[in-house]
Amino acid sequence: MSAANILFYIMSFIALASAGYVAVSKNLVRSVFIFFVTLFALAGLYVLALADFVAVTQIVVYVGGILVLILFAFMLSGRETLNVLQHPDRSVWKITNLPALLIVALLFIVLINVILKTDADHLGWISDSIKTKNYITNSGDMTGNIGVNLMTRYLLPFEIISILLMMALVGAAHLSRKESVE
Amino acid sequence: MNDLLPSLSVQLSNTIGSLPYFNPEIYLAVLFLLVLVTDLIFGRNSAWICRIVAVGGLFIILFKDLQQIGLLQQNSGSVFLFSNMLRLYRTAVSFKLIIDFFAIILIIYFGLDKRLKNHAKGLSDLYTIVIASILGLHLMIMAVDLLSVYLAIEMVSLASYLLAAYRSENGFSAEAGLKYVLFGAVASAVMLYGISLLYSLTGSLNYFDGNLVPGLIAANPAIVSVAIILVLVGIGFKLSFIPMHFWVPDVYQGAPTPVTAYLSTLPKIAAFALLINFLTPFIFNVKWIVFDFRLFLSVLGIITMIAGNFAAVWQKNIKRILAYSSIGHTGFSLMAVATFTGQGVSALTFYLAVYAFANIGVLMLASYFADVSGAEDLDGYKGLGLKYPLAGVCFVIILISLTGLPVSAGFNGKLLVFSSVYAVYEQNHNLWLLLLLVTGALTTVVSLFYYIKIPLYLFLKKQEAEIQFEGTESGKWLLIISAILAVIVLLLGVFPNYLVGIL
Amino acid sequence: MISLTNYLVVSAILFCIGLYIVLVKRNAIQILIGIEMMLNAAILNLVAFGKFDRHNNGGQMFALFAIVLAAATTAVALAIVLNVYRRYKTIDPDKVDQLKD
Amino acid sequence: MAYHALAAVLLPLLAFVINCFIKGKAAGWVSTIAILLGSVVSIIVFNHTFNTNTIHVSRLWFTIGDTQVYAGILLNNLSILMLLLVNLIALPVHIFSMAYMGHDQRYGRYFTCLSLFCFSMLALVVVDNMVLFYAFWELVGFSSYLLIGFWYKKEKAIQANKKAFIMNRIGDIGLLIAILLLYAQYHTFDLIKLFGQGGLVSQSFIKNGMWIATGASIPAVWQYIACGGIFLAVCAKSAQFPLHTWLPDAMEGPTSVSALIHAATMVAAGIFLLGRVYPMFNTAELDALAFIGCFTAFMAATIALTQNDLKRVLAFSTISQLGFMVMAMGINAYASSLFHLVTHAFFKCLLFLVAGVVIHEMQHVKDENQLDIDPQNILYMGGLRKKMPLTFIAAIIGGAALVGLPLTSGYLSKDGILIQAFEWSDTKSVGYKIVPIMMLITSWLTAFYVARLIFKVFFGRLRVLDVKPVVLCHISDGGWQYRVPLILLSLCCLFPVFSLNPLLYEQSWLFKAFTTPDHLERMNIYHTIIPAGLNILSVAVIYYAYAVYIQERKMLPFAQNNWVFDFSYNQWYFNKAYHTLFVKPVLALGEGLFWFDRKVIDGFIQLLQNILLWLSKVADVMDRYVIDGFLHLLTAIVQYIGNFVRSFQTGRVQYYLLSMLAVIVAWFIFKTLI
Repeated sequence: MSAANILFYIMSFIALASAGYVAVSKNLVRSVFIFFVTLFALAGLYVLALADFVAVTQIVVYVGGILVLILFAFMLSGRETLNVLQHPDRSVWKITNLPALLIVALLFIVLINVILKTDADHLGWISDSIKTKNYITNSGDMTGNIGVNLMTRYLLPFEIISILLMMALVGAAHLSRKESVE
Repeated sequence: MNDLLPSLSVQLSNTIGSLPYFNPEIYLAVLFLLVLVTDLIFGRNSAWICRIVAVGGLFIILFKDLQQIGLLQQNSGSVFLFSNMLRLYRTAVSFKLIIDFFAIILIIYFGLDKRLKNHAKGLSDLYTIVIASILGLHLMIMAVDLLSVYLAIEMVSLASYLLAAYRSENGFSAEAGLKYVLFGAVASAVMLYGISLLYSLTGSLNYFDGNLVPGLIAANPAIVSVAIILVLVGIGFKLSFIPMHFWVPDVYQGAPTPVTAYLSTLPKIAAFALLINFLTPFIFNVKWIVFDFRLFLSVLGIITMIAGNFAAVWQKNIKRILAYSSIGHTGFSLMAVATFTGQGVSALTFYLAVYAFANIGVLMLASYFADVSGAEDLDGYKGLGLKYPLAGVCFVIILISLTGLPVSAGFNGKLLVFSSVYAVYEQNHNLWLLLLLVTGALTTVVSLFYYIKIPLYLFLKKQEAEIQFEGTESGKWLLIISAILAVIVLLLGVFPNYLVGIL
Repeated sequence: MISLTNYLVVSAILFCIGLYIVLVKRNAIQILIGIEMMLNAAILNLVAFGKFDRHNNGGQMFALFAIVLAAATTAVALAIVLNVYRRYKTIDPDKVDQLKD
Repeated sequence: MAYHALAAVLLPLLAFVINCFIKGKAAGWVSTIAILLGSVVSIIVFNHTFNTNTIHVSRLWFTIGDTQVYAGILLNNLSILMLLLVNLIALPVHIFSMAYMGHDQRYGRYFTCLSLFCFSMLALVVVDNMVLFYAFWELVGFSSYLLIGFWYKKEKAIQANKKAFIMNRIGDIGLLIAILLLYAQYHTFDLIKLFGQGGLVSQSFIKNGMWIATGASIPAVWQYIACGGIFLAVCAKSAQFPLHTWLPDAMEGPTSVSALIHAATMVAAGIFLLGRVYPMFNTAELDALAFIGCFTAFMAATIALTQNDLKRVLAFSTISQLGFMVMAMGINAYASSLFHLVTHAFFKCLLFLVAGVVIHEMQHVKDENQLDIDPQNILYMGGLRKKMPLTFIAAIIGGAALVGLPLTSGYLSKDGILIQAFEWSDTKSVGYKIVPIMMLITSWLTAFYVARLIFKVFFGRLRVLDVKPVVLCHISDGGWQYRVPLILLSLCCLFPVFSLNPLLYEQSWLFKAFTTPDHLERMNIYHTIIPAGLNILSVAVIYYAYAVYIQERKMLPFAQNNWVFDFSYNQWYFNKAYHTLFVKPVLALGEGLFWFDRKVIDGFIQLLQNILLWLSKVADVMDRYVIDGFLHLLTAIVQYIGNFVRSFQTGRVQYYLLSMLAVIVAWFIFKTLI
């Protein structure tokens, strides 16, 4: 068992355990902060998959952007929500959650079943890419690669997403603007 | 330094070569910026300027779409753009024409609805969002790469969430937005997971000429069908077929009426183009046996038709009726998709265009009645037809078209779909196609039950309490436009060739 | 070398946890967190398999776009949630049910 | 000539459009003048083209796939005749309506709808392809829907028009299926190409379980389905069993509408359709048609015996007569069927207008005296003969024609059908004899209920007096708008319009126009014995009705009016003749025979009456529970599924997501299990 493997197991354990905690936690604010941990652990997993740039983006956008946004949302929606939400009236193991649990469990079984049936490491295209050396190595500098790709092959999505973000900005700003413009 | 450098020049020339085929979208992007800047410069009073800019720009884009027809004819009818991100072909141009045309009508309509007009924060942001969403719709129509598909769907979805929640001072609008965004975000997450599985199995995102289809054929069928269904969840969310339809009635009811008109037509039409694009490589690969799309679509179509139409019978709110009926129409359109023939696709475009005409018209009239009398439920419609005969007659004509009775465009649409399905059935005697035909005919009859209810209330029931009626300037325009739509629906019923010729 | 099946399994578990959060939490913001988890599960898959796609780099690029899109969706969703809070004084989606049959 | 026909069709449309924009009394004139002009034009068309060649003008309409659909006008004997008929029936009805609807608030709308109906019916008659045919078929249904529900404040009217519409929709599906199947098989919608002489349909045949046409063969079952679809369409439009129940209910509309639509034109559309697609049917299918028609005719006649609503009696008689026509189609008496269609249109329209006048006057009486009676109930009527002599004469002529008494048009057409029915059954096995025999019985039943109706309404005394002894009674025939249509239609019910020979149906021009000459020989004894036997017995039945309804009244002390006495005198005279002819030679039996006559024959007749009563009750139960029950079942299914779908719409988004995932997971599990 290599160091990478051990790291992988540790990271995945942290990620899954913290995610599980988010799922069962009754305390809202705590669960948001635990979600930080999940995201960091996932970033670690991305690094293990040799996607440094994605990992960095994950931390910058998710942890720096999304979670902060979520916290802001809490603040903006006023203290009383927080108070209300601090004491959720439903426990996770309540009977009303049973259907959801059942469905998710069934889905999980299906997914695991099909995943295990698939020999992911020996798929045709993976063998091909190993043969043609079309895989990312530990030493390779992928950031430059990503930069070139963004400007060539993925130019269209890159440009489109800028418009998309602009639109989302306009819309979100409109929605959260105070009404008393008069 | 980089192993991509050798291919750089090829990539760049590919990108530059794609630009001429990307004219309408470039103009759209420019238009988006123009509207945005207008909004910023003119501030609070910019709504009508934005509207003029948007409509004018869309006319130019419509013209650019038409130019693409000629451009395509020089290039064997199908071009791949931007490293196979997009595929431009004749049907895509037809879809774009439909989208842009109705977008113009809708943008005019947005400014005429009284409630939307009274929105305190103004409408200029709305136009910005709509223009961006039209760009997304264009991409949806042409996308052949899972990345561009996902991006386009997200773009349209985001715009739709914003539009649904646009009247932020109204509780219903906010609620509709919340339901829409939660449902949509989950659907898109599920779809993304499906895409990630497809990518895992094939290492390719492009389903037209990449390794995707062959890779899937080689992989384990169980996981392939799981992944494909997960992807179809995302597409189904836009199409709103069963069981991805749950958001439809609530959102259609809660959203501002013009937005309902938008949601029920444009994204749906574009999603059909996307679905066709997505299915094509699978259908025409003879080795593809993992997943029977025809069976899948037929079952979905049948269930969707039945559920949508049957549930609509028991509704009281006019927008809910139309919401369920639009689910029913989705089922009917799936029938045309299940043919997998050129005839089926052309029948589909005709049907969708006609549906858009009728649905926008009907919602305009709903807006009109809501404006003049505040009526939103069937009970409120009692006797309104006698008070407003022109609006009532237009309503009836458009409903006839939605039902598919002759002589109306809707009848021709249904006839085209039926005949295209039958043509396929005649060749392969597929039981499911027959069932589709039967269900289509039966649900058409059922649809009559609820469509006929509206004229019944409009003309044949009497209003118990006198209510205050008021006429408005914008109401007049609404009436004029919907009358024009009604006339078009009738004309297309008599001369369907004109529309078929364009599409 | 880490087996790709491991990645798939981890992502499947994460996906299911996210889904569970979405289904049972009585708070729109927590539901959004669940959705983020589902998205991250997908991203994990993309990234893990993107390793073998050096040339096109499809997986990693897709992951980047997905992250950015998730940010945009979250921003819009939060704006809507705030609006709902203003109207209903709650963000429990179960209690926001004026529109129904 | 095609353009003349087109003008005749478009005139009502023009009236419709004009009426949409004008208000007030002018609407009636606009519509009536349009129909008047249309009638003139159609008479011209008729004169020029009837019995000459077929005229067919068409233009390219649109293209579906590779098939080009043409739109055009097809004028052959059938369509020219119908064109004329519809116009000629519509004209008096329009005139009549101007007075009849004169006090209605929505006078203008009435004529608007009426013009729309006339337009769609006329267009239905002349179009040359199945697509247009279907379109106008629907439009006819739609406009009749508007007219039935015209008095929308009456809850019953709303129910009735809904019922009519749904029933008609069932037929429409049948027609649509048939059209699509025909298109699938022959790749054309054109009526001439399909059903013309030597057309595609006549060239196709069924062999070894395959339906073979030029260039295509599909399993024969499709042919049966196509024919079944047409049957269904005919049954719905022409109110044949089992889709007949809408027609009596449709009487909730204004009486003038009933006269036009539910007696003369719209219901004729089904027969017209049969006439158009006639070459499609093979022998077995024609037999089925004959049995359906025969059964309907008989059943409706038995029901008509016990009805007390004036319009309902007529409605059932319409169903019964339509049954005659369908049966005639089934027994290959194509010409007679159409002949009967025409004559029936006139006399039934006449009878309905009579009913309209009577009801109008009864309503008048009711309003004037503030009585709580149903103006349509014949039990309150009686003795109207003197107050409204013209109406009475018209009713007598119409009734005689309906019964088929000699010298009327009904005699010519109906007896022709019966004769041919007997001839037809001779070529078949014994079991088929039931058809002509049933028809014969039906004819007698017809005589009975017509007689009953007329006796109840016009003879005896005004039974309103039972409710309130002193009533103001200002009853008359009404203005010229009432008189002119009645006179016109009465004239059209007499034999000279159709044939110079009052007794031989073969010699009428109308019959000749649809048959080949060799058919005209009087081949066998049927031609003499049936009309004679039929009519003699019909008269006997009428007499019996008279005995039941009038004689009984003699027992009542204050019924000793002159005319009652007169009639009792006649009865006596009749009895005497009866005795002279039959009883005297066996005078030995004397009082015994008289006793026999009283007890056994009357008893037998009583029994017969009871059986018929029972039958009509069964038919009624069938209507109510089986057929309406079927509709209820359909509604229940729609309700169940609809509510099932709706039950998920709880308004809670997470519940939606859960449901969605449940379906998806179920699909996965289903996939993996299989």
